[in-house]
Amino acid sequence: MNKQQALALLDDEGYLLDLALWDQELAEALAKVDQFNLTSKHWEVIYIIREFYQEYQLSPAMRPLVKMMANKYGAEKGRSIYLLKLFPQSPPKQAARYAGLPKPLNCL
Amino acid sequence: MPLLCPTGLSPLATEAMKKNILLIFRNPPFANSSNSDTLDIALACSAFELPVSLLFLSDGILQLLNHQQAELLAQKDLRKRLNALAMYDIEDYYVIDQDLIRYQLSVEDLSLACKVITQQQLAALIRQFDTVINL
Amino acid sequence: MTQANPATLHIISKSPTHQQLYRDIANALLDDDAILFIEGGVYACCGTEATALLAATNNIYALSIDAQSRGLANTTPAAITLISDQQFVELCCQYHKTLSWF
Amino acid sequence: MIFSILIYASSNSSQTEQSALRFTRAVLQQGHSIHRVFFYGESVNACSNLIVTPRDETNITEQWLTLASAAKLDMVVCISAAVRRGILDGAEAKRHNKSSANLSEGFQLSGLGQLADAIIMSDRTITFGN
Repeated sequence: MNKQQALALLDDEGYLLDLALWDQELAEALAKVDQFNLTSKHWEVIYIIREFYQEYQLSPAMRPLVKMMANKYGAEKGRSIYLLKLFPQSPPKQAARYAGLPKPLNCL
Repeated sequence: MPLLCPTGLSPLATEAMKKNILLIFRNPPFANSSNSDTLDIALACSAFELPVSLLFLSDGILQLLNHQQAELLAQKDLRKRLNALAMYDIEDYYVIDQDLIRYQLSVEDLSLACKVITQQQLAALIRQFDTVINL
Repeated sequence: MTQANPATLHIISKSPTHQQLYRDIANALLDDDAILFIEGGVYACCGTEATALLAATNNIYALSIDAQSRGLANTTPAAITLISDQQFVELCCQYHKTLSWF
Repeated sequence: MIFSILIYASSNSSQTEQSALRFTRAVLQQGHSIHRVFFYGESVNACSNLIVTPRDETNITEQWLTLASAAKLDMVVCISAAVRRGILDGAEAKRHNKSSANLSEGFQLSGLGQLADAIIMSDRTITFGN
């Protein structure tokens, strides 16, 4: 997928317009366009965030994301520092983009 | 009527931090957007470290009924988002015994683990909060 | 600094037709709380509802402009104090918080 | 004292907007300050610049704007409530690919965090709703 094709699928904040289109391949393609490398550690977060959405119909904010990571992967990964290293812009927003979820509730 | 009003007072930063908030749900599911709107306030307050408690009053308890199938009405199921509250550290929920009795419900019928208070305790509960929002 | 009063100002904007609302309000009241009727709530002044709430608190007010506009200014019982917008603001300052019922 | 106002009126024709406006004026007249006026739920409809009020009726939006510019009020409209009701500013119109924007100048779209902030920063938060 080239940049133009990818952008056509996104709103101008980079979130997927049609959530049903999401699959792993698409996430990788979007990351590539951003020149962002998705490692297995990133994928852990992406899957967690999708799981959260399935269960609660909500893209998580930082606090619940940290909690959910801690529950599933232990205290070391359940810290905001850890998540911020993986997604330096904003873990809830960046991960929601690659996870094909709506932007987290706009709080600020 | 002697009404005196001190002007120009503002909360000290430390005082502001100590504030807590009670959000009241008074409407049944699908009636209007007030329950969903109130829930969104709860999530926003949590992001600001504001301690939040929820009161399901009158028809508000009907929002918590198990076995709802919102998808039949092409609606989002608010209970899924209500269940997320604990993940946002919002775990203080109240219902009134009379409301349970009126609809012949018990706490097992409700999707959140609510504290049941009596009608007489309602006023004292409200007294504990600095801000109450009742949409 | 007179911020000691921990009581609540209940602002009611629906008429007594909303019976369950009025029952909830009655349960939510402590005796040092105050009630302010605004908008359609001022119709409570001409029925027995306000009298029932009077048993719970002595501090009952109605927004004068809302009572006047609805033709109730002269029929409001003496126990209910009609107040201006300015006094509404002063009441909000006097009480620790407001709780709106609609 | 510092006040914030939360408006949750279900229709434009209700008296609620008017009550909130009068209260806001009275707060300012008494030398208090207004930290923020927050429009939520259906009351976001009052913030459209496409509203046409019959000549013999009061245009509440204009009254808010007049008061806001005189008193430098911070008038925030909940962005998610607004967008779902078709109240868009330029940025949202562009983002959602809509042909026009209709948020009256003088109101700002923002998140519910602005309400949480108002609750924290104000001595009193008063809700006007119906």
